[in-house]
Amino acid sequence: MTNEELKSYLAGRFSDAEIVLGNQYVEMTVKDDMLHETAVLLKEIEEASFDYLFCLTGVDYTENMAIIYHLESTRYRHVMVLKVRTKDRVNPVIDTLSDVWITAKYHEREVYDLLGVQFNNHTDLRRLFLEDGWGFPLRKDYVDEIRIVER
Amino acid sequence: MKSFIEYIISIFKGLWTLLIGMKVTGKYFFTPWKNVTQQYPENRNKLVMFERFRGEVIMTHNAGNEHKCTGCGICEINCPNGSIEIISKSALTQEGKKKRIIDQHIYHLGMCTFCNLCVKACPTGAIVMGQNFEHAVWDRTQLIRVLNKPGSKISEGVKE
Amino acid sequence: MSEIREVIINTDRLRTDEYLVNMGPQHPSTHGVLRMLVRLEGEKVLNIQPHVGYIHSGIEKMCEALTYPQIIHLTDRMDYLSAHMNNEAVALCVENALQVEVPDRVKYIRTIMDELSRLASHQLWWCVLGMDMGALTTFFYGLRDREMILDIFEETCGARLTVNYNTPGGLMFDIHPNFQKRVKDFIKYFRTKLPEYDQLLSGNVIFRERTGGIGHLSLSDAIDYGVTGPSGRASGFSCDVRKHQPYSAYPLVKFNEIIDLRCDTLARYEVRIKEMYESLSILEQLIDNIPEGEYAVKMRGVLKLPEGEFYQRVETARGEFGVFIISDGKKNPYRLKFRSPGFSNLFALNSMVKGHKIADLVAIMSTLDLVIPDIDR
Amino acid sequence: MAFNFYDFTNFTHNIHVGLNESFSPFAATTIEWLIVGTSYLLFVALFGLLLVYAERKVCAAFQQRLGPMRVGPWGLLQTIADFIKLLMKELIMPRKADKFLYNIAPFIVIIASFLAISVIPFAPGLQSLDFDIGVFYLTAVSSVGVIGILLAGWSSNNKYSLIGAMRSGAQILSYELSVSLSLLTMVVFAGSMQFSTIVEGQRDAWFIFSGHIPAIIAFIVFVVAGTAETNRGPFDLAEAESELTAGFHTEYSGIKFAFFFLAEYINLFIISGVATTVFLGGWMPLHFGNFESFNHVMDFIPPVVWFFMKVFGVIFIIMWFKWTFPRLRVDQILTLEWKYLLPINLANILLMALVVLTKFHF
Repeated sequence: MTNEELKSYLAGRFSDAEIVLGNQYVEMTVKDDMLHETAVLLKEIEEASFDYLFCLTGVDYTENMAIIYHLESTRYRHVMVLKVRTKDRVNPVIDTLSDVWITAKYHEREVYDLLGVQFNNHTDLRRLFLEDGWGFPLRKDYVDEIRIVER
Repeated sequence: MKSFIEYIISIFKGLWTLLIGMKVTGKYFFTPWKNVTQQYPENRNKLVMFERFRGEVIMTHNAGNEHKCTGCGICEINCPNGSIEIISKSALTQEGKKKRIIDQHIYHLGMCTFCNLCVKACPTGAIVMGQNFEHAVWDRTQLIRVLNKPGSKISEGVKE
Repeated sequence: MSEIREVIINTDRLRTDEYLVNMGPQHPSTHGVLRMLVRLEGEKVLNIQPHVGYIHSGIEKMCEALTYPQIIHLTDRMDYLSAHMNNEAVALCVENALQVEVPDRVKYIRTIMDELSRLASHQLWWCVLGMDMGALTTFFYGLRDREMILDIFEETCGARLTVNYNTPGGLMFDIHPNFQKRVKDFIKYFRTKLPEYDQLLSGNVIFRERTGGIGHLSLSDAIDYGVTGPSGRASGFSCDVRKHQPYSAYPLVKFNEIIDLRCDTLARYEVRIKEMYESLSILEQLIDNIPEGEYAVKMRGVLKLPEGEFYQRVETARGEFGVFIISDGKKNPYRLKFRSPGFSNLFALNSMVKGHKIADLVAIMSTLDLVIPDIDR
Repeated sequence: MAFNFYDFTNFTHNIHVGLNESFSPFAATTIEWLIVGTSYLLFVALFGLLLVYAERKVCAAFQQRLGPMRVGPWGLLQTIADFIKLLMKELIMPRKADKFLYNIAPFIVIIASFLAISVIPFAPGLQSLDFDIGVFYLTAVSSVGVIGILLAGWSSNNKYSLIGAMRSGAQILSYELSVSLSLLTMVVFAGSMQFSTIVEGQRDAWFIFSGHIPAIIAFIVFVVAGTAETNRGPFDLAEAESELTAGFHTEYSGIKFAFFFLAEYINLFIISGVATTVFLGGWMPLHFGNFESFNHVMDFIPPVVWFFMKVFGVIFIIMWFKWTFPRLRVDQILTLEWKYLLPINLANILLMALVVLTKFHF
């Protein structure tokens, strides 16, 4: 499907999601409690079959956290972006998608490590790169006077 | 019986592939004049680096101990690692006007990643990349270098 | 120790005849500082847990304070064997965001450089694989051939590994006058050396016995784990970004996407060997046809990306590399994410090694072709 | 005292007689022991150093490198420098290692090698032990070394060492069989287990030529199994450095490590020496049937030189293996032994017996 077709298809299928056509890909924003359900559908539905999660990004938008999933269908080769925002910023919690795409398990560990987003039902939520008690360096209010030298 | 024949054939096939592998290494063993390694410190005199090789940042000085650096600080802004520091001073021009000129162009070799961004950004072409790559020193302080030579001044005709 | 205890307590308990071995951080076959907690029963691997982060450098955090040309020079240091492709990813992303069309000459040179570094990377992979398998001589043959490519890089880009050759809008320098001749010499030379690789390792009965049928990664697992690059294609996962979302001069060249359906270590090996032939053919198609023109578009001194999100995928030697820039209109990105191929590939390892021997673990890890800074970032 | 490069029998006999004339028989025997022991020690140390140097240069040539070039002309003193370095290094012992076993292991390995080296005839009259069961003795003592390796792996308190030692145990115990059986094939042919008789039997033609097909098969099997028994080449599972860092000697440093290192090279020499003695005519010169003039020229080369030329030939082939092939996996190494080498060997003995019975040999 082309981006326009995909957009109209998704709009018909997920009525309460917010769907826009971004710079490159169709971007769909869902509520955080709808995330898991939507992800399962996106993977399972025949016409969509987004079976390949190639990028999972966590972003700190000062008022809340966003998780951005880049999905591709290996069958139809269409790409979409799934976005979700957490309710809280200081203690962000969101459902895990590691049972939908296994690779999300490790990307979510990375997001947890660097941004401190808690993932519900994640089987192995430990820090990936940093030590326990380090802080969350990708948060915008992270300060580290010893290691970060401002210019 | 069939499997027995296959067994025998597999032995000979396996041996054959091993012999082919030995042929390759054997070929190189018996042609030792084709060796590819170089003996580095011994071949130092003959060693020519490519002219674009990025070994260190240097400032070119002409015979009259003049350089082209105006001390504008663009290289300092462009450096991703903060390895360049420009210390400028004010001096009087011939017309008696006050003007900022370079005092010290400090270059921290230990922080430099040789990315070429400063050289590319330099508007007057004052700094270039040098080919020297033997940077080992005894003390970390020796890695901090002042690029403009003592007593040097900006050459005439460099556009500010 | 705490982690060992954790494994014993949290996951299923160690049985009497099982034991844990730490492979790494300093281990000859992990190619860097990767640590794997391996659960063994005799020689049999039951389970592995990769532990990464020993050389986490916080590149994504650093990028938030750097301008776009400066970010490019940092990407050299992630997957240092695919430095050109990493550079290109950021450069393309910035160009797309600014809607700059680069001249054809730049596209051609970028593609040539990509393929050269893919060849160099695969050569290093080949010799390191041989060394992991115990055939130490392959190491020197691979490095010998790689040296020619590094010389080409050094002459044109000024560095051998951390090249920093791409800039937003073009290239750092024009190609060196000797470039085309050297590349042609290399193609001619390497065409005679590739059959030797086959004779020395691919055909060897010991090698085939050790790799065939080992480390099975099914197609659905490959997609699920996001295993891309040659490792994914050896599982039948058609994931070549050069084919599916072509960039630079890739739409103009003819090449095959090598796909193997055997899913094992031997398949991953052969896919890479065949990719070297494909890379050579791409180089042959491009090297004589580099169009004349500018080597860079004149860009503004301070690059500011428009507000928005930009994603760029490229195919590096290890798989799909992605750059995701979220810009808020300033000269440095609000958030920058690198999707590195090694990260996804590494975590598929556990599903591949179960039930195999220690020696197989080393071989499988080698054919995944991991570069640790790429994983740790 | 006549000194003759072609036959040391008179030389050694004269020493023996001279010592017995000047001292009591007991003292004379003791002095003889000391002389023989010292000369073996010296030989082993120097030959070990030479082999390490040769291995480096040979491997460098296979890999299109130069090898050691810095210490001395053409790097000749490199191994001596390394040896001095190893002597001066600190001996480190893991905290929970089994002290006694840990310390004794390198000695067991090296003593086993010394025991085995004593039956090899270097030249006429230059052989310290000439049993009538020489081959039997050799196969017996050469398998003692594995005990040292097992002890080293066990006592180091390191899992890598233990895995390496266990691999080595499984490997050497199986390959012992092939080594013995292939030697046995030649014993059937030679009709003797005494090394001097075996060598003497090859005066006209080396066994590998006179025994034709079964002898060649036995030779190949012997070289393969021998490589495996020395833990070398494609069979270096016990110290597979890409899997087990350094295998059973991971925790050894300094001179104890040097012992393992030296033992490996002595074993290499023993395997090549036995292959030379049993298959390639020992110190016998190369003779071709009736080419009298050719045979005469060959006779002119001293037997010691012949012996070492052949030994270096076999060593070179074993090194060639090592620097070409990838390592086998532990189950494949056992498959190779039990499913390939052993059946081949058994069939080969039958074939050899047939050849001997029908006198279908040269």
